[in-house]
This record gives sequence, structure tokens and C-alpha cells, in this order.
Amino acid sequence: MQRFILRRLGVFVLVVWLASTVNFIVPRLAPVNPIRERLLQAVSQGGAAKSDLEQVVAYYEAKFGLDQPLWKQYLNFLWDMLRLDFGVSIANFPAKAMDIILRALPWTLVFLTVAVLIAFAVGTFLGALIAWPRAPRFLQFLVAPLLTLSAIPYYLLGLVLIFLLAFTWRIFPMGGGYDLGLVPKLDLAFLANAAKHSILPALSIVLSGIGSWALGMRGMMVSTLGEDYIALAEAKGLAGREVFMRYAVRNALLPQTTSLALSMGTVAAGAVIVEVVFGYPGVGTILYQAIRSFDYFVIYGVVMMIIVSIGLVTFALDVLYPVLDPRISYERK
Amino acid sequence: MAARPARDISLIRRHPQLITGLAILLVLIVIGPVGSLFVDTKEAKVGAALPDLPPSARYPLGTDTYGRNLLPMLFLGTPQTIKIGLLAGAIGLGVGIILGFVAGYTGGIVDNIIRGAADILLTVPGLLLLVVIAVSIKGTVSVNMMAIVVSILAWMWPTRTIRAQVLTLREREFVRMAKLGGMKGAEIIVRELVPNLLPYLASSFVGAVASAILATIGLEALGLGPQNQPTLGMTIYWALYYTAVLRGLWWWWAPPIVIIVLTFMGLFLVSAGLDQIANPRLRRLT
Amino acid sequence: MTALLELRNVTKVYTRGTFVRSGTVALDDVSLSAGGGTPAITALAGESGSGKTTMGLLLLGFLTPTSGQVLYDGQDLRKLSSQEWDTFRRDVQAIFQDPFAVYNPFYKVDHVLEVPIHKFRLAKSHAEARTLMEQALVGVGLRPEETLGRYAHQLSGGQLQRVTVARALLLKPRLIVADEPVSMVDASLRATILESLRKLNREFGISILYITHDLTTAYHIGDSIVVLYQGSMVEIGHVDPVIKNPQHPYTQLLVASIPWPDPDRKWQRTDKTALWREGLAKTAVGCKFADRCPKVMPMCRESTPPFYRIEPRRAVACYLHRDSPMIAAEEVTQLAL
Amino acid sequence: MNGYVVQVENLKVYYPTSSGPVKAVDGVSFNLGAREKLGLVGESGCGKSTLALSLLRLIKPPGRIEGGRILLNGVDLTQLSWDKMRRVRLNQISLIPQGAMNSLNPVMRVRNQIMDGMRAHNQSMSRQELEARVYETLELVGLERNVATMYPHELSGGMKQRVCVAIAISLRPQVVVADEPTSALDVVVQRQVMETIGQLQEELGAAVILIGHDMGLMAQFVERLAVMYAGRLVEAGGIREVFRQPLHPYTQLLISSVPLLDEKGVFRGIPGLTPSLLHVPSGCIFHPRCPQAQDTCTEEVPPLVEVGPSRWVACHRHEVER
Repeated sequence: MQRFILRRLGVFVLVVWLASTVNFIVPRLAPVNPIRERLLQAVSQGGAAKSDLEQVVAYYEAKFGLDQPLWKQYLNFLWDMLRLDFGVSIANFPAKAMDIILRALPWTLVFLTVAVLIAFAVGTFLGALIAWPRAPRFLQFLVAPLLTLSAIPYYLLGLVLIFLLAFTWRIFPMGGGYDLGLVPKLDLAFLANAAKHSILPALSIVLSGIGSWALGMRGMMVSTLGEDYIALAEAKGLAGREVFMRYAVRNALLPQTTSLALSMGTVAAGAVIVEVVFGYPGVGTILYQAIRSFDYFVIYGVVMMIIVSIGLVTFALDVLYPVLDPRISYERK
Repeated sequence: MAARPARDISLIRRHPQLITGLAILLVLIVIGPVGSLFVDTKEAKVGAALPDLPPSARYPLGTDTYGRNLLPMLFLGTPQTIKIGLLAGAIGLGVGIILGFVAGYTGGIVDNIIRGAADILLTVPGLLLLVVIAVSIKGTVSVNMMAIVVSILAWMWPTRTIRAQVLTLREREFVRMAKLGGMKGAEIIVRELVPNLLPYLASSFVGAVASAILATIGLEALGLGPQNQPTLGMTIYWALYYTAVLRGLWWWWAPPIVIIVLTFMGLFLVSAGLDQIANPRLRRLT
Repeated sequence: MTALLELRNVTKVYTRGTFVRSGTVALDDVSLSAGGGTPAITALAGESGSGKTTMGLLLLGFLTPTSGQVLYDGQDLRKLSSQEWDTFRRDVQAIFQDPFAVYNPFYKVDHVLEVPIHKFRLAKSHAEARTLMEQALVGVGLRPEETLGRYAHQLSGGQLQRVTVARALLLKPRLIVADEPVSMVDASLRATILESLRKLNREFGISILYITHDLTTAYHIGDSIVVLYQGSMVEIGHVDPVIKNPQHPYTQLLVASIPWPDPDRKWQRTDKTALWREGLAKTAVGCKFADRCPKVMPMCRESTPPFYRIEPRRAVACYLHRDSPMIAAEEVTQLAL
Repeated sequence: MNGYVVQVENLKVYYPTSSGPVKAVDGVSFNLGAREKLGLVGESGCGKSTLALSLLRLIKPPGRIEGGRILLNGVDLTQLSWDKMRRVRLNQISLIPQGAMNSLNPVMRVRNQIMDGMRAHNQSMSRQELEARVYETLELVGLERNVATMYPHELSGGMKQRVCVAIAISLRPQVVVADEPTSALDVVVQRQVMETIGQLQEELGAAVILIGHDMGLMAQFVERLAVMYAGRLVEAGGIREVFRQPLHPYTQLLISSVPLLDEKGVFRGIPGLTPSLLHVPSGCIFHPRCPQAQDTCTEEVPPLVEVGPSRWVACHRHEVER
């Protein structure tokens, strides 16, 4: 069992190392180092914060020690990444990239985890029911709408939802994380308002997610229902409900959880853009603004934070898997 | 290769999903070039018409804040997005076939490395790595460059599915019987394995195209696509940029979404149909 | 007299896991010759997990041994030149257990006959190839017009297995490794297949290694028999005495467990422990059958019993016969020829 | 009730296909006495597994029971509602499955797989009672108590099949249907499992229907034998009578094709191919392969006729002797 956890931990470390290496190498591959070029361009434009920008250039020179040999730069870079010190934001100097990200992270984590969990649970259960022969027949008509829903990327569904539920029928706020007048603080009124604002973004992930999870689960259930142990369960005279839950769903859930872990990447990527569409104050919007202003340190910071957090989630799912499937955790005697 | 017997034509007739899927995709591919014949594509340029006009007889899909006629924009944009998808999908499939076969056929350490890489990269949010890459490419990104960038992450699913199939086929007795018949190495792959893999190769290609288009639109929605090309993703980016939703200019972003959704549905139906051919036990969807 | 194919002190371990290598020993220092001078049918009998299929795959060159050698005409398979490999392929053919798995679903059944004809250049023209195929099919009791041009799923298991035997008839190799050729075919169709195998041996002088778990068919078709238990040979000799009067306790258990199709000949009384303690962890040292053996002695657990010659052409690896003369492993393999 | 625990009358089970119905079971009738061991033998594709599943009404669509009755203690199972039938399974009639390898739920401990069957039929049992019953049943099939906490992948083939036997007898049913229980097992393990079923049959007094294709196993285990061919019963009788003087030509060929020890190298098979259940041959289904076929055989279907005390055969040659 320990060997299994160690292996999955190794994978997580590898992912983090991979992400930081890409962040380090890619800018240096481009013909002209984009960071350096952006800084010089900002300095040459002059503008109010001219002196600040000169400090940024100096900071950048010192930090990356461009004269040092490449591998030394690389080691410094890795060390910074481990300490989650992504350097300074060019756009709103002297704020540290990490602080900006930390302010936005809770927004993303809350609404994303809630949405994904609901989508996975409801979608999986619905998919299982559709595949179950003794389930009510009308469920079969859900397949076509579910197919359409799963075909729409989250953020485009978001657009449609804003237009219908916010613009035309004005049930939900148009976007943002909370009403403009409010100051973010942890009291009930603010939290309720923030929740109201997070409903549409979450809904776009839930609706689209339900579609794809349901169809995925339906496929798994169809093959599981053909297994011998289902036939014996029925031969034992077990109630339909029990054969459905403890024999069919319980086994079809295994590959479904694996595909949840594998889909984490696309889910996170979609969520980033959902935030952009809704102007939701999560790391997605931060990334979007950083891209538009070519604020490299913030971009790399956000990318690293998302990859690391998704890595943690995948690691958690991997460790959870042997609990679901005893064959994995027990080494064959 | 022996000509495909009649058996396959009746096979396709019995699979409505495959046919509807292919029909949808065909329409989407044809709509661009055919549409452009009936409409003056020069009007897709900035300032060709008054901005923010709602759909009318003159401008069936209205105009955007730049004053571009949205109908020709759509006719030009759709084929480009599909082209990116097909190009990236093809690259992804090519790499996937090579890696899938090498991993599945050789096994051992090589197999573990390739499988490990594919699985890890799948869990990592690929779009963000693409953001890092796209951001670093200064200057305008061309449609072909977009395809190459996106294809960097389109090879994982094909590698996984093809490797799994090669592993199961490799153990099958007819491969051993082929060896006993005097066949060796590459000939076995081509004459014995590939024909059984065709449905899987096709559905992996469809999967790769779908993930490529999803990634492309994602990048473009963040503004990292080809700035001067009216691809579907860029149209949505400009609509977002100019808060078209809040200003109620629904005709700016709704049509691209419809096209994108149709594309994904078409791709999904085709891959479901192909899986059905690959193993008939999967019951039909509708 | 070197045998056509020989396993010399072969051990095969299947390893699992990339980092921590946990392995199961399929074959444990086994030597066997097949396809020697007079063409004989050697039965290789054992339960699942005894390593009999692994031996077949090693002889066919589909597996490489963990230690020891697989020799073809005295040469190690791994050192054969590509040209020599082709003659090896030409000389050694196989019949597999599952009649359906042998046919590539994409092609018609003719593919399995056309490929070797083309590859080994057995016919100069298409017409000649056609007649060769038809003759082979008639040779196994099949009507060509009902068989050729069809897909595997359009024929029955019995018919498909006979086409595979026809393929061997067509190629006339020097040795056929038949791995459970009739276990998935109904009793009524087995006769024709076993009959064709015997015809291949008697009329065309093709030696056959008949791998099976079913001692009755082994008795009926085999000349000599090798009994395997968990990767080691326990008894070897002519098939008649070994089945009618088994000497090794495991062979006795196997024969006693055969359900005879005669209501008045009930299962012989056997020792309960031998029957029930199946699937236990094997002892590291000594005879592998010791834990289940009703006549186990202390010495059985100390060291692995060597082979003792109890009749001119019969040997048993059991201390019960320790007063008979010992016989070296290399010599034992000759008994099977 | 005339001492029969199961009476099957003219049972028909068809699988509709695009090119016509496959008549897997085409009018089969037989009786099973209490505490009796009945063998049902036939080659692959003769419909014996379909018959086994239909006794517990486990035929999966598109298969359907077209006609006939299945009386269990006088109750016609074909008329029972879905839920009533469910309550009869395991309680009064249970199944020992063929595919022992994956008939057990891979993610559930052995103990729970035995318990849920019992709990499904009497909720009143307390957890301790259930647990005690599980250990008792495991001992009956010769498995140690520690097997209860194991998962299926930790058991050998023989042990898995014995767990299935334990499940089948856990509620002391009156009838146990064993559908080729040992076809996937080695000969030593096969004997072990068969002897377990035999001992349990005597101790618990259940009637057993052993379905299979191995004539040797039938000879060793059953008291009465019924022979099936292409969906129909062709012969039935005491095991010794059927083996000593088989009446139906198919039975004769079937017995002779099983090699005996004394005639080394003599092979006797059955010419021709097993018929397709789609295009059933006219008259007697066996006539295309029957060496003693006469004209009447190709026209009329021979009825199953009683030619002696519980001795049946369906062959025109035997009608004349009546």
C-alpha cells in the first residue's frame, strides 16, 4: 500500500517540476526574451511610474542574474518556485505576484470544487439510472439533451446563461464576485451576496459537466451490467435497488473515478475561462488581466498555482482509489 | 489490402449516429466556402458597415462594434477553426500512433515511460501550458502556428487508446499464427494489427480533433489566437472584449457558439458511432 | 542423436511490476527434447499453472527463457541467422486452444492458409495454391466450398479447429506443438481432430508435442507422456504404464480424479489431504508436492528429489523410488522421444 | 403433490433475431423428485444453459419464455410477478454459476456476498445470527473462517467456486441448479468441488440438477440422466440404464465418443455438424446425422415416449416396440 502512495507522490513532484521547468524554459526559447523586452518597452514608454519600472528592471536583472550560467539561473528559479515566490507583478508594481494570486485563489477553489462535485455526483447517478433497465423509461429521453449539454464548453454555456438568466430575465447578477458597493469581509450579508454571484458560473460548469459525466457513466454501466457477478446477484434474489447500487454502480464507479482524475486538467482550464466570461474575481480573471498586460510573473505564478493545486487534487484522488478498489491496495499474496 | 467486402456498407447503414455525425461535420466544412460564394467576403473587414447593427435583411447576422458584417466573418472563420482542429488532430494522431504502437508493441520500460508521460500530461491543465507558450510567441500567431501549439497536447488521448488496443491485439493468437506463417516485424503490424485498429484510429482522430478545437477556442477566448483572423474563438474574444453580452448584441456571439456546439456534437456522434463499430456490444445512444 | 527442438535446463520467471520485481516461477530447470528420430507423439500433461503452455511457447520461439537454452538442431534459437530462422519457422508449427482466436476477424479464413503458402513459396500459381488448400481441407474431413471464402464467425469451433489442422497438413512441418487442441471442442467432434493429428504423425512422420490437462486424450493419442507439476517434471515414460499404473503420488492423484464414464466405476478412494489442500503456498525447498503428498517423508522436504529410472524407458522424480538407479536430467529427456 | 419438487411441462424459450426466432429450448418436459440428483447433458449450443436460467426466470431480453410451465412445489414460476419470483430465488431454488472466475463481486468481501443473499430473504436475522450462519456455511463447503474477510481476487479458482456453492446452499433451498459448475476448473479441483456438492446434497436433502457436457462427470455424480439435443430432450432414464443400453442413436454416439481406457487409440465421433437453432431440420432434429435414420424420421417429429418406468426416448424406432 505504501509503495502505491509513494509512486503517486512521485508523480505529483514530477508534475510540479515539469510545470516549473516549462515556465523557465519557454520564455528563454523565444528569439527575444519576452520578459526582458516587455520591461524595456515599459521603461521606454516612460509614463508616471517610470522610476518604479526602472526598479522592476533592476529587480529583474538581479533576480534572474542573466549573466549567471543558465543552470544557476535554473536552480534559483526552482528554489523560488518551491517557496512560491513568483516575483513581482509588472502591471501593479510593487505588489508581489503571490499576494495577488492568494487573494483570488479562495474564490476559485470554493466555486470550482462545489460545481465539480455536484456535476460529478449528479451526472454519475443520472448516467447509471439511464443504463439501468428497470429504471423509469422517460430517462431515455434525457440522453439527447445531455449529449448537447456535454458538447458545449463551460465558458460558452456561461455566455448563454448570462444572456438568458441575467440580461433578459435579470434573476442573477450579470457578473463579478460581489456587488460593487460591498467591501469583502467575512460576514453573512457579504457571503450571501458572493454566493448569489457564484451561482451562474457554477451552474455553467455543473450543467455541462453533468452531460459528459452522465454519458461516461452510462458507457461504464452498460459493460458492467454484462458481468457474471450481476447475473449471480440477481440469482440470489437481491432487491433491484441493491443489485443496482452495491453491484453495478459500485463497480462502474472505478473507471469513472479514474476519468475524473484524468479530466481535472480540462476542468481547471475551462473554469479559468468561465471566470473571465463572468468577470469572477478568481485566479482566472487575474490570469486574463495578466495576459493582456503581459504581466509575466503573475502569469507564471497563476499557471504554477493552478497546476500545483490540480496536482494535489489528482494525488488525493489517486490515494483514494485503492479504498474504492481493494485489488489495488492488497499486494497479491 | 483486400477490398472491403459488402459487409461494411450494411454496417454503416445500421449506425445512425455515425451518419448524423458525419452529416453535421460535412455541413460545417462546406458552409464556409459555399457561403462565401453568396456573400461579399470583403465586408468581413473592419469598417465595412455601421457598427452594432442588429440582424436585418442586409446583414442577416448583423454587424459588430468594428462594423464588420458577421455573416461573412462566420463563413471565413468556421473553416479556419475546423482547419486548426483537423491539422492539430492529425499531428496529435500521428504522434499518438507512433507512441501508441511503440509503447504497446515493445512493452517494458519504454511502455512505462510513454504511458506515464501521457497520463501525467493529461492531468496537467494543458491549456495553461499553452498559455505560457502562446504568451511567449511575440507578434501575430498564424492559424497554422496555432494548430502546432495546440497539437502539443493533442497526442495524449490517441496514445492512450491506441496503446491499449495494441496491447490487447498483440496477445491475440492470430498474431502468433501470422508469425508462424512466416510474417515478421513491420509486416505483422501493417497486415494483422492495423486493419483491426482502423475504427480505433478513426475515433482517436475524432477525439484529438475535438480536444484541439476545445483548446484553440480556449486560447482564443483569452485573446491568444491569431489577432487578424476571424476564427470562431477570436469572434467570441472580441465579443467578450467589447462586453457584447451586457450590451445585448446577442447576434455577435450566439452564432459562433451554435457552430461550435454543432461541431462538438458532430464529432461526438462520429466517435460514438465508430466505437459502436469497434465493439458492437455498446448499445446505441438514442 | 540431437533432437529437432530441445529445452536444456530452462527456467522461466514471469516478472510483474516496474520497480519492485515480484515474479512467479513458471518453469523450474526443465529439460525436454521433441521431434527426434522416429516421429512420436509426446503428451505434456499438467494442470493450469504447471507451465505446460510456457514450455510450448518457448519451443515455438515466442518466449525467451530466464535461464537455460532453447536449441533447434543443436543451435540456440537466439543465435539463428534470419535465413536459419525461416527454416526453423518452416519446420515447427502449432495448433492453439481457442479455434476462434487464431483467425484475424478482418480477413476470411483463407488468410490463415494463403499466408504460409505465399511466404514459404509452396505454390507457383494461384491455381496451384487453391488446389493445395482444397486438398488439405478434404484431408481433415471438410468440404472446401463450404469453408473457403467464409469469415471465422460464420463457422463453428469444430470446423475452425479442423482448418488449423489442415494448415499443418498443408505445411508438413517436422514438429507440431499442439496446445490443448481439443479442449474447447465438443466430444463428438474431437474424434475427427485427434484422428487427423494421428494421421499427421503416422502417415507424414510429423512429431507432435500434445499439451493437455486431460489425461484420457493424452492416453489415447500419445506415445510417451511427461507429467508436469508447478513448473517441474515429476514423471516421464510410455503413456500406457504411466496412466494405468502411475508411480508418482501426483500422477496417482490426477488419474484418480478422472471421472470415468462408467456409473459402476466410482471415483477411487483417495487421501483427503491430497485432494483438499489445493492452491497452498509451495514449499521453497524439497519436493513441491510434499505439502499435499499422502506418503510424504522428512527427506522430501529437505532436497528436491532427482529422477530415478524404474523401467528401461520410464523415470519418476520421487524418493519413494530412491533404491532405483538415478538418471541424469539430460538423459531423461531422451525418454520422451 | 406427487413427490416431485420440480415439474417442467413443454417449456419453450426463444430468442427472437432479425432472421427468425432461435428456439433454444423447444418443448422440454421433465420431473425432478425431492432429494434427487438429475443430470442434464448435451453439447454446446443444445440449450442446456438456457434451460437452467429459465428455471430461475433469469432469461435476459430479447430472450423470452414462449410457453410451457415450471412447477416448483406445485407453484407455476412462469406466472409469478417479478417480485414474487425474486423471493423464490435462493430461498427455494438457487443457482451455482458456470463462470466461477468472475461470478463474485470483485470489490466486496466474501462474507458480505453471502450475507446479502440471506438478508434479502429474511430481514429479521440479526447481524450476529447472519455472521454465525456465514461461518457455518463456509465450513460446510470446506473453507476456513478467514476466507470470510477475503476479497475474490485473493482466492484460487476452486475456492471461488466453493464460495458460490456456499451462497447457493446458504438458505437451505429445496432445489440447486448447477450450470456446468466445474467446466473452468482442473480435474483435481473439479473432483473436490463435485464431492462438496455431493456431501451437501445428502446433508441438506436438496434436489440437484447438474447441467454439463462431460459424460464422465454425469456417470460419477447423478442418479438420473436426461440428454438434450438442439433444444429438445431426446432421452431420459436411470444413469445405469442410459449407460448400459442407450436407446436414442445420439445418446449411443455420445457415450461411444467418450474414450475409455481399454481401447487405446480408438476414436469414435459423431459425423456432421450441430444443427443451427434458426433453421431446425424437419422431423427428428437428429435425422441429418443419424446413422439409423428412416423416412419417417425426416417427416414427423418423434414424441417423447415412456418406454419403461421413468424411462423416456424420442425416436421413431422405439415407437414401434410399444
